[in-house]
This record gives sequence, structure tokens and C-alpha cells, in this order.
Amino acid sequence: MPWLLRNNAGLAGVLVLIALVCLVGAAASDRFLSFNNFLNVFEQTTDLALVSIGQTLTILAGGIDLSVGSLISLTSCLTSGLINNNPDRVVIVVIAVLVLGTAVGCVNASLVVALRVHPLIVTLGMGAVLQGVTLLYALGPVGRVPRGFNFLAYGRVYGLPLGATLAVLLCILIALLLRYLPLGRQVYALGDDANSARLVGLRRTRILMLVYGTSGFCCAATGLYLAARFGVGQPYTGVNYTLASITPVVLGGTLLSGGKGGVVGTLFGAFLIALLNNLLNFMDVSKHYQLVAQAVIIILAVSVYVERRRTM
Amino acid sequence: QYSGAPRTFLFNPALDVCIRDTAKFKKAPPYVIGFANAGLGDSWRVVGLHSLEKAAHDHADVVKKLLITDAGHDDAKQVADIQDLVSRGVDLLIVSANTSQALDPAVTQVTERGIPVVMVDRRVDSDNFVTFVTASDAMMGRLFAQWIVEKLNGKGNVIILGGQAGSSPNENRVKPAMQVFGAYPGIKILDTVYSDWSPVKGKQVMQAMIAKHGHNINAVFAPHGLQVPGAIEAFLEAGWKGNEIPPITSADMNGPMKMAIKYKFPLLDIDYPPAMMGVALDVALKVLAGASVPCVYTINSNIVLTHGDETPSIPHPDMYVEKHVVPDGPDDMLVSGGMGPDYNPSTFKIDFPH
Amino acid sequence: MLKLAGISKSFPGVRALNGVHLHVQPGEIHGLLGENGAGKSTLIKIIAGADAPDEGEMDFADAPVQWSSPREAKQHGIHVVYQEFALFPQRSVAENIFIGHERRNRFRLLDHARTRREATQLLQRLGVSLNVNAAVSSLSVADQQMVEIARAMVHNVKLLVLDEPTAVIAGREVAVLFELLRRLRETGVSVLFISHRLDEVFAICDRVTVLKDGRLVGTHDIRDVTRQRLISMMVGRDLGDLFPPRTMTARSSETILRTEGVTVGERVRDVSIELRRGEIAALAGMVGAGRSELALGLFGAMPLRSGVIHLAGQRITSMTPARAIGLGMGLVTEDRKSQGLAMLLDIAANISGPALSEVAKHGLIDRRLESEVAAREIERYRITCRGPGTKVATMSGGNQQKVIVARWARICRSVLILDEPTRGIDVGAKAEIYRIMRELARSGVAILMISSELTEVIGMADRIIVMREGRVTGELPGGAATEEDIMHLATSENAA
Amino acid sequence: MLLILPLLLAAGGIVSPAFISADNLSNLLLQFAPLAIVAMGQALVMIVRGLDLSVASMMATAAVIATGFSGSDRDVATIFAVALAVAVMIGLLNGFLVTKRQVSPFLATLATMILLQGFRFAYTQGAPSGNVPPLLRVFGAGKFHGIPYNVLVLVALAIILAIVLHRSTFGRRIFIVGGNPVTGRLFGIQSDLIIIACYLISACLAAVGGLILSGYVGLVDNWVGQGYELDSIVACVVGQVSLQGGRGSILGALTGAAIIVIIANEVLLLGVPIQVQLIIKGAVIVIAAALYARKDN
Ligand SMILES: Nc1ncnc2c1ncn2[C@@H]1O[C@H](COP(=O)(O)OP(=O)(O)OP(=O)(O)O)[C@@H](O)[C@H]1O
Ligand SMILES: Nc1ncnc2c1ncn2[C@@H]1O[C@H](COP(=O)(O)OP(=O)(O)OP(=O)(O)O)[C@@H](O)[C@H]1O
Ligand SMILES: [Mg+2]
Ligand SMILES: [Mg+2]
Repeated sequence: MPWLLRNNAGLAGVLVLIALVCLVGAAASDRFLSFNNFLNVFEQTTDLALVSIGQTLTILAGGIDLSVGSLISLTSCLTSGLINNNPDRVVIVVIAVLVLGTAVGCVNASLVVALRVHPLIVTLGMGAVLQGVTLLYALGPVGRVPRGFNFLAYGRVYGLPLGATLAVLLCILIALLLRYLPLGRQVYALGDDANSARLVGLRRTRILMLVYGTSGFCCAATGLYLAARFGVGQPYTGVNYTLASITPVVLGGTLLSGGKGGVVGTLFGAFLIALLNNLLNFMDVSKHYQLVAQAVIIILAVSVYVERRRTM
Repeated sequence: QYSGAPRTFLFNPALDVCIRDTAKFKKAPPYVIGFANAGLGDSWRVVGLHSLEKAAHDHADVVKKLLITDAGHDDAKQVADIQDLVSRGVDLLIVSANTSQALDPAVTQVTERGIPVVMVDRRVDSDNFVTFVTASDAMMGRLFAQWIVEKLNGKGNVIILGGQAGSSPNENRVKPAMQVFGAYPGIKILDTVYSDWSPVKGKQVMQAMIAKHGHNINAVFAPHGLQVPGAIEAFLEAGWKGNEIPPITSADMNGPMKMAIKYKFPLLDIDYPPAMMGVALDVALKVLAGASVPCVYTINSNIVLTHGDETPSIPHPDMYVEKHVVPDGPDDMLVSGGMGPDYNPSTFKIDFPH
Repeated sequence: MLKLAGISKSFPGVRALNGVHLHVQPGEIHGLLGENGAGKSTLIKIIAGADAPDEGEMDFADAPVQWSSPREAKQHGIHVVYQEFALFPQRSVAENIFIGHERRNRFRLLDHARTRREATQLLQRLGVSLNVNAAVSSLSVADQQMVEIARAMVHNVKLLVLDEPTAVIAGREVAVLFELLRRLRETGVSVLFISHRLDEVFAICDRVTVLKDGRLVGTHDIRDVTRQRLISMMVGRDLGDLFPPRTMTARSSETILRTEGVTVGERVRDVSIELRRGEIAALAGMVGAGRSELALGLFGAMPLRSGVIHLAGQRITSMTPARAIGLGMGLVTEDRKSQGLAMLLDIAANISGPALSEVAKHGLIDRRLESEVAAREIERYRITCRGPGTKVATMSGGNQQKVIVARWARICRSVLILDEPTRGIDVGAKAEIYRIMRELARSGVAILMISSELTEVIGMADRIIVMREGRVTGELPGGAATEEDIMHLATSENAA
Repeated sequence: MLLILPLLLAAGGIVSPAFISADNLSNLLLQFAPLAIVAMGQALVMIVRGLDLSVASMMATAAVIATGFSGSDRDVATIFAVALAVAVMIGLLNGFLVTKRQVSPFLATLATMILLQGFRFAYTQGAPSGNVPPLLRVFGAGKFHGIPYNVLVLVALAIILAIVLHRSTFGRRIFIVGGNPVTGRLFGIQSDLIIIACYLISACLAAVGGLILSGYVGLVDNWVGQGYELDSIVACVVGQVSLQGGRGSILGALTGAAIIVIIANEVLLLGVPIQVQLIIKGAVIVIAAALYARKDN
């Protein structure tokens, strides 16, 4: 995997920060570095990792997806509302929800193309619409998932948290697709220079469908995971993820302007955030200063390493 | 002020009251107790947290450590917090669940690991905990609604000025209230609007409602106090004389009471005492001592009313607003704190074991 | 191969093309000529499907076509190398070359090793050796141009369109490119070739079409026209001598700028030069010799790593553009799109930009005054536009260049540096810019002209400074120097 | 662009008569002012290719500061001074991160948003409490013959900012730098300083907006101004301020803010359920942007 580090100085940065947090944690509490705690943190990474992996793609392509929060809420509500404690429906609903998430992403992409409006605005609007739809479906926590479904969020397979492991597999799959599919490379090209992309005849629509579709898929996966973790879907469950999903992307070395970065960095970015929260809990830092610490980490991570100015 | 036995206990229609045996949790002190808080952000929760800290301070002899986490009203964070607290080795966990259903699996897991859980203020859906310390949301919602119905003699137009659409603290009071309103065909709900518990938004939406319905508004049902001062101001600024302001409901907040006294409009305030968080620690210690506790530990709410606004269901309030109000306290002051006269939330600091 | 009939295209306020006919035959190299703003790039965008015509018909490969996107044109075998490039700066050279035509292995997945290998081979055929893993943004403009050309060879083109491909490359690269074009011609590929350099047109084209003001002037076999005839077709009048006579009279002995051991950026090392009032000095060298970096360093746009600049009597070790401007210096950069112009603003704002205080009172801009100033410059430099309020983004390349020159010429009192000032400029405008340079020199300004066109260097310079690999390798007197002398200093290993 | 306003007002009046009542219009103005003030700052930042997500957090912080003193008019000057001092620090921090450390504006201001939130929570111990001075209440909610005082503040600020942005050399430099920072540098403009100044102005305007909002009810929570960060961005986009920088106007920002406030009020008056309100809001955002966004070529 040398290509992982070669084009991604940010990834190195996030690994250094993770090491740093571990050092501080080891000093703060002897329970912090235990394998069990590590597994806990790994498990706690899942939701943020899932949504951020999708977000990475939209950002790589020069866009952004601000509808993720509402889409997560919608999919989690639909999951528990439709399954409604009936184990027989699990498979069909899971498939349906994943398809729906992907479809919503594709609608985002189509709107960006058809209306020629900046994705920030399109997805912001879509976010409001989806929140409305979610509330139309459920004004409060809705339905229930069967006990066994919780296994997705709390279960351990060969000692590893199931959901988190699936998220890692998804991440690796997407990383490989980005690297080995022509369309994957073209995601980077589009993010790098949209006008050049048009002139050389790249299919913008198709690329956007891919990235926003993937983002939608990841949101649906997050929605499923949250429904499993909470046992129920709620209309506001995803609200925080809209902005939160950006941070791991950037921590992982993806440029917000697009064209450079990758999903593996994002995965570590999400892990860093979960680890940081865990450390601050262990150190009894109050929530107020946890926010401060998070902000400082973000600033440190993205501002210490400054890329040489490209022009002059 | 009411000081009798808990009404919910006395008035409980069930033949038996559920009592939980906690012998299996008996443990010798000192204890490490964890508190997974849903979050802070409004004065009610701040005062509640302080009362918990005070209780820990008072029991420093048996409490070795009180570990507190704050989820910032984020379910995912609270689940993680609970896991982290368990990792850190607590003997008992107090949880104020951000969402009753969502925290259920996490709390259930803790219970299944043999760690006793005491819920406070907001419970989880299942019964997978030892006991729940609370005041009754349903009682508040119903009583608010019943009072409005009786004030209007069963006929009139009501605005529902809610908190956040779909959130459980809102629905837990609005739903029971709607059942009451639903029983009276003469009561018409003009509009249901949401303030997201923001005083600013509360005023904005109320101004729009007044512009739309004018004097057709006969009463305002607000399940919480935060949005009420803005609503009252909206009436005043729309030129309503003080006593024209329709009956309105509120909880815990000083401001509406001050205004009700000044402008002489009907106000029903039912407190939801934050002191329940301190009570939760007392109950937790009982559990760890192996003493039996009731399955639900409901503490009393004060029912506070303006003079002359008694109705058949509230013939005698626990007290009248003049007695409850803190005349020179700020509008957003919590009158139901129970932390003593010298207490000031912004300067409060107490030494407790952590 | 390609047949255009009655093509018209208007932009708000401009009729860029007016009933243009063009016929490119299979296996010919067809030159497209015209002054700046004649409509060449616009025509090409229409051929490429990047813009739709308002009127007219287009036939390609004997069938009527109407492109809905560049992609469609590409699929039919049209490849365009745009004047402004269509590259992906953060991606590698290899990726840029094969974008849209990725090299795959037998599982239909990307084959990175093969991509790199074939990219290297392609570039070798073009006679350039580049690290194919390097990001395109790290390349010089010339190398970027070669990447663009390499891209054209990736797939089967029927019609290759090159919009001023030679504007940024020189000598050997041009020769390689022409060799390549001839080979393509033999295989039946048609080439549409745009250039302002008539020598090149005569060297390679079979037929030429001339546009003027959006109209077709005519199409001729190259053997039937002379240089003078082409120029008058383009300009509509006869031009005298391209280079105005040298007027050494104004040249004084006063040194206005002197550098000592200036080191800038990655390659400029230890440069010590002198400029005197009233002279035109040329900075010559091979592409990548570091001339542009030196210019940016002198102007303060890139930090001086070491060395001293003496300018207008001051000793400066850390220069900034503000300070340079304050001391009467100006810089016409080589890349007008990304550096020289405030693209979203109008001509007036672009001209007043560096000297805002001149058109402002108490911090507030006097719009009337600003317009008047701009109108004067528009007239002086015969800038084609609809007035001072024209957005520069909508102007043709040559007219944009005139705006930049006008801006600096107006306020420059000590030294004016012009980096490739006539790149992409038609002969008429070229003559005008030469005239302006002379005029400025006569008024006592020292001019440093960076140019890769040796005829221009020899024709204009009073003194020629030659750089190689970031160092000054020698100086030659103007007028007497030959191209060989310059090339010797620019390439020879054992020069001073 | 401006044409849409009378159209919207007329349409509003037709679908719900209460809309054009004097009271309602005056309340609309009252709600319009704080958003408009913030949107103007947002516009400046967007013109220099930025984005300021920290405005809402800045507003809440200023509002919390407003309750941090005795609550009497004596302290108003101090409140302004402290709030503006914090705003200056935040503006400088945003500007510093964006220019000197090349952090993307989205992320830099997201970080300062969280940072401010943390410090605010720490300062209030979780929930603010205290009284807002009567003078601020006048500026937040008071009216003079139906014209809210805060609109007067807005008008004054808007005139100053419009002159600064569209007439002054500083404003011209903002457009040059926003269009292309490299060109700005070659023009001898200290691009970094211009950009920092824009963030600074945005933060200060947010502080003023927060103080005004604190006086609107006189009650302050930790979330005063919540949603204004996105609303102000939407207002700018609807008002043709380019997300790519280099283009925009004060008038545009004001118009965008007005459109948002009018639509929010109209759906409330129509008694549209909250779900549908959200759907309408989302659709309007996208459609307005599609109608008004210049087709950048
Ligand atoms: N997008 C546009 N909007 C408005 N006018 C335009 C636009 N693009 C080109 N023009 C105008 O169309 C005319 C032709 O421009 P074009 O770029 O085709 O000229 P050109 O022949 O390529 O010139 P040059 O040799 O300088 O590159 C010019 O007057 C130019 O100002
Ligand atoms: N802004 C920049 N960023 C990164 N590298 C640069 C930059 N400018 C120049 N370079 C590098 O420095 C080298 C020297 O380029 P420079 O433009 O100074 O040479 P030059 O002699 O002026 O050539 P040219 O004829 O192309 O202008 C280029 O090949 C390029 O790789
Ligand atoms: Mg051209
Ligand atoms: Mg150069």
C-alpha cells in the first residue's frame, strides 16, 4: 500500500495525531490502552466513518453533500418503521433502504447537473426537503428493530465489532474502486478542474451520479447502523452528521477544494475523532472543553502542514 | 407548598405498587458512580447537574468517585459515553437518556452486564434498569390542557406552541394534552407551531400567529417555559392590553410569572423539579446498599397558579405565583431549583469526589 | 473531412462569427489565421462542441452533425488542444495524458504500470523527457503544452485542432511537433492549425483560411499567397516594418536597476544584472531557464532567497509588489489568465488596479475619472471592445494582453518587465506593442523583455542577457547578435 | 433580481391577507434586520472566496455577553466593547487560518464555530442566565411608528457597507482579490490583509446581529442565531453573491435575506404543517438559486 501514503501527506498527519492521543491516553489512565477500549473506540467510529466515506467522494469530485444528515434520519426512520419488529422483513427493508439512499444521491446529482446550481445549495435544499419528508413519515421515534438487528451495531465477530468491520471493508472497496476504475480516476479529474473535464469529454453526469450515489448509499448504511444501535429510527437522528462528516474527510488529507485525497485517510480521521472523544472522557474533561479540544485538533491537523503555494 | 407523600404514589390506580428488590447489587462502599448526562444547554439541566454534584458532595463518605459525561444531546455520543463509563469500571450508572428508545439497547447491555442502572428525568423504553427517578410529563401535559379547557368552558381556540417537532421531551407532554383537547369538541386547535425551545423563535412564530388569528386566539398551550416569555411579549407588542392576554401555560421559568403578575393574565405553571437529579444519587446509594426501591420514583411537581384562575380540576394550587416568583431574579431563572436561597447557577462550584 | 457553412455566433454585444465557411480536406494541414479577436478560438469551440453556433451547418466525415457536448465531437474523432489548455493540475502527467482513455488490464481495471510506461513512450516520441508521475502543476507552461499534445496522440483522431500550440514552446519542440503533424497528415488525419507566427504557417500548412472581425476573408493554397498578402488579409492594410527603428538617443548611462547575487525560487541562482534608463534589454534563454522566476523575484511576487536589488536609488533585500509598484516598476506576466487579469472585472478596473489611489479621493473611487483614464488607453492601444465597462473575461486573448500592457505602461516610471509580451498576439498588435516599448524606453523607462522568440529578441533589444539553468551565462549587444550567438550561450555547457 | 420582492409581497398578500397587515410587515422588518446584517458580512467573505460558518456561534456568544453584566443600561457600552473584542479575535483567527495557514474557509470557520461554542458553554456553565439591558431591548424589539429601531441600524450599516464595497478602493480590492488572489498580489495588494478584513467585518456584524437578537426577547440561550449561518449563505446565493468569489453586492445580500424572511413568514401564516414548511423551504432554496444563479461560463 505505498500509494496510500505517497499522495497523501495528510494521512501521515492523522496517524501522527492518533499516536499522540494514544500517548496522552496511556499517561492518563491504564485502562485507556487496553484492547477492549480500543475495540470500543473502533465500534464508536462506525457511524461517522460510514457517512464521511461517502462525503469524501463528493468532496473529491469538487462538490459537497449537505443532505447527509437528513438522509440518515430518513433512512433510519424507514428502517425501523418498515421493519417494525418483524424479523422477516429485515432483508428486504435493508435492501430497499440502501437502494433508496443511493437513489436520493442520484437525484442530488441530477439536480446539480440539470439546474446548474452549486452542489452546496442543491444538497442544502435537498436536506431541508428530506427532513420534511422524514417528519411527514414520523413525528417521533418510529417502529422498532428486532433484537437480533442490534447485532449489527453491538455484535462482535471473531472479537471484532461487526459494524465497524463492515465499514472498513466498504472503505477498502471504495478505495480500490477509486484507484482501479477509470470512473474512479475521473472523480479526481473532475474535482481538479471541472472545465477541463468538460473539454476533454468526461461524463460529468455519470461521475456525479457515482459520487452522490455513493454518498447516498453510505448515508443509508449509516441510517441502518444507527437504527441498529438505537433500536429505533428517529427523525432528527442524523442532524449532527451534516457538518460532522466533513471533519474526518479533511483530517484524512482530502482537499476541500477537491481533486486530491482519499477514503482511507477519512477512515483514520473518523477514528481519530472517536479516539479523541474517548480520551477526553477518560480524562474527565468537561463537554465544554471537549468542544474546544476538538476544534484545536482540527485546526492543528489542517494548518500545521501547509502545502507549498502552487502559484508563485 | 405541597409536602405530602408523592401524589402519583397515593393516587396510583394500580392495586400493587411495583417495588424492586436490589439485594443482588449490594456492595460495600466506597462506590464509583457514573452519570451519563444527555446534555446541558438550558438552565434546567444545569441546575439539575448542580444538585447531583451537591448530593455527591454530601455523600463524599461513601462515594469515591462520581464520573460525569455529557453527550451534548447526541444519542450516538451518549451511547459511546456509556460504553466509556463502563470501560472505566463504574459500580452503578445513572443515566438521563437523551432519547428514550435510542438509548435502550445501550442501557440494556449495561444491565445485562450486571451493572445497576438508575434512570433520571428521561428513561429508556424497556424496563431494563433498576428504577426511574422522575416527575410526570404526562401529568403536566394533561393538567395544562384540562386547565385550559376549563378556563374556556370547553369552547375556544388554542395555539400549541411546542418545542421541537418530533422530540421526546416535547411529545411526552403534547401527546397527553392532545388526548384531553380531543375529548372536547368545542376546543379548536388553530395552529401547532414549534419554537425549538428558542425564546427568539418562540416570539417570531407567536407574532406570526397573532398576525394571522388576532383576537381569535383564546389560549396558548406551551409544554415548556423557555418559549413562553417571547410569546407573551408578542401579545404585548401587538397591542394587547395585559389582561387581554389569553390563558397560557408554562413551566419552571421566572419570567412568565413576573409578567403574569405585572399584566394580570391567567397563567398555570407546573414545575418539573431539577432536584430530581440529586434525588437520583440518593436512590443510587440505596440500590448499592441493597435496599428495595420503587420501580418508578416520581417526585412531586409544584402546581402554581395566578389568583382567580382556579378551575374544578385545580381548585387549590400548591401555591400562587406571587409566592413562587423571584421578583428581582432574571427572566430565565429557574424557580424550581431547590438549591437554596444563595444559589447562583453561573457561579456555583462545589467540591465533589471525581 | 470538415465542412462549415454559414456559421454565426454572437455573444452579448459582440458578433464573434458571421457566416463563416470553412472546408478542411482529409489529410491536409489547414492554417487558420486572423487578428486577435477575429473569432478563431470561438470557431474552434464550435467545431469541438464546447459552444453551439447560433446559425449554420456543420458536416463532419461527410455527414451533417450537431454536437451537444465536447464529448460527442471527441467520439467522432475530433481532438482539440485548446489555447488555454484543458489539464488537471493536481493529477500526474500520465493520468492527464490518458484521462478519458484509461489504459486497462485484462480485468478491465486500470493498469497503472502500463499507463506510466505508455505515457513515457509517448513523450519520448515527442522528444521530451518528463517524470510521468509528477503533477502537471509542477511543469512549465511549455511542458504542459507538450502534455496536451501527447494527449492528442492517444487515440484515433480524424481531425486534430491546435489553437496556438507554438505560442509557448520553442525551437526543438516546435520542430518535433511539426514532424509529428506531417506524419499524421500522411496517415490521412486532418489538422487545423492556428498560429500568429507566419513562418510556421508557411513551413507546415497546405492551405490557409483567414478570418477578420468574425468574417471569412478567404481560403488559399499556401503556395498562392505571400507573407505580405497574408498580413494585409488579416490586418486589412499594409504594415510597414514590424520592428520600429532603434533610437539609442534617449538611452542614458544612468543605471536604474542593479541586482547583486539574486537567488529566487527553485532555480534562479546568483543573478547580477544591470538595467539602464532608456534601454530595452532582452532576457533570452531556453524554456525553463528561470527567466520568469527572476522576473517574479525582481517584482517581489516571489521572495528573494538571497541577494540585493538596487532600484531607483534604494537598496532592497526584501521586495514586495507594492514596493516595486511604488518605485515605478511594472510586470507583464506570461500567464494572463491566471495571473495578469482580474477576469471578473471590467477594463477600467483592470487598468486602474495597481494605481487605485490615482482615481480615488478620500478612499472613494471616482468612476468617471476611472472610465476616462481607461477610454484614453483603449484608444491609444486600439483595444477592440465596447468601452471601459467591457468585462475582460469576454475579450480575446490579444486584446486582454493589450489591457495588461496598457495598465503598466501608464504608471511605470522606472522599470517595466514584459514576460513573453507578444505571446498569442497577432502581427498588428505585435507591431503596436513594439512601438509602445520603444516609446516607453524613449521616455526614460528601462525595459526588460523576456522572450523565447529570437527574431523578436534580435529585432528589439539594445542588449541581450542570456540565461541558462537559472544563471546568467552572458551578454550580447543588440543589433549585432545572431541567433546562433544566443543559442550558444543558452545551451552551451562551457559558456561563461 | 430586485423585482422579485414586490412580486413576493403581492403574492403573499393574495394568499394570506394577514401577510400585508401593517403589524405583520413591521414584524417582518424586525426579523429581517438581524439576518440581513449577518448576510452582508457573509457576502463580503463570500466575495473573497470564503465562507463563514462561525457567524451563528458568534451571534450566540455576543448574546451571552449581553446577559453577562448587571442588566442595566450603564453596561451597554461595555457589552458592545466586549462583544466586538471577541468578534475581532474570532475574525482575526478565521482570517489568519484561511490566509496564513491556508485552511479551507469551510473548515476554519467550522473549527472556530466549535471553539466559540466550547468557550461559551464553559463560560455559562451550560446555560446562560441574566438580564439584557433595556437599551438593547429597544434596539432588538422597539419600534418607532412601526419602524423597528433595528432596521435603522441595518440601514445605516448597509449604506456604509455598500459605499465601502462598491465605491471605495478597499471594496475594489476586495473584488480584485476575490476574483483572483494572484492578480491581487501582482497589483501590489496585500491580499491576505483584505481577506482577513472581510472575516473581521463578518464577525463584527455577526456580533451586532447577536446583540440585536438578544434584545429581541430579552432571553438568551446558547443557541441564539442558530441557523443563521446557513440562512445567511443561502441569502447570499439567492442574492447572486457567487460561491466562487469575485461577484456579489450588498443589495443582493439584502434581497436574499428579505426573500428568506418573507417565505418563512408566509408558510407560517398559511398554517402549512412543519413538515411541508421544510419541504417548501428546501425547494425554494434550490429553485431560487437556479433562477438567479448566473450561468457561470
Ligand atoms: N464568452 C464570451 N462572451 C462575450 N464575448 C466573447 C466571449 N468569447 C469570445 N468573445 C468575443 O468574441 C470575439 C472572438 O474571440 P476569440 O477568442 O474567438 O478570438 P481569437 O481569434 O481566438 O483571438 P486571439 O488570437 O486573441 O486568441 C472577441 O471579440 C471576443 O471578445
Ligand atoms: N509558480 C510556479 N510554481 C511551481 N513551479 C514553477 C512556478 N513557476 C515556475 N516554476 C518552475 O520553474 C521552472 C522555471 O520556469 P520559468 O517560467 O521561470 O522559466 P522561463 O525561462 O521563464 O521559461 P518560460 O519560457 O516557460 O517562461 C519551470 O519549468 C517550472 O517547473
Ligand atoms: Mg484565441
Ligand atoms: Mg517564463
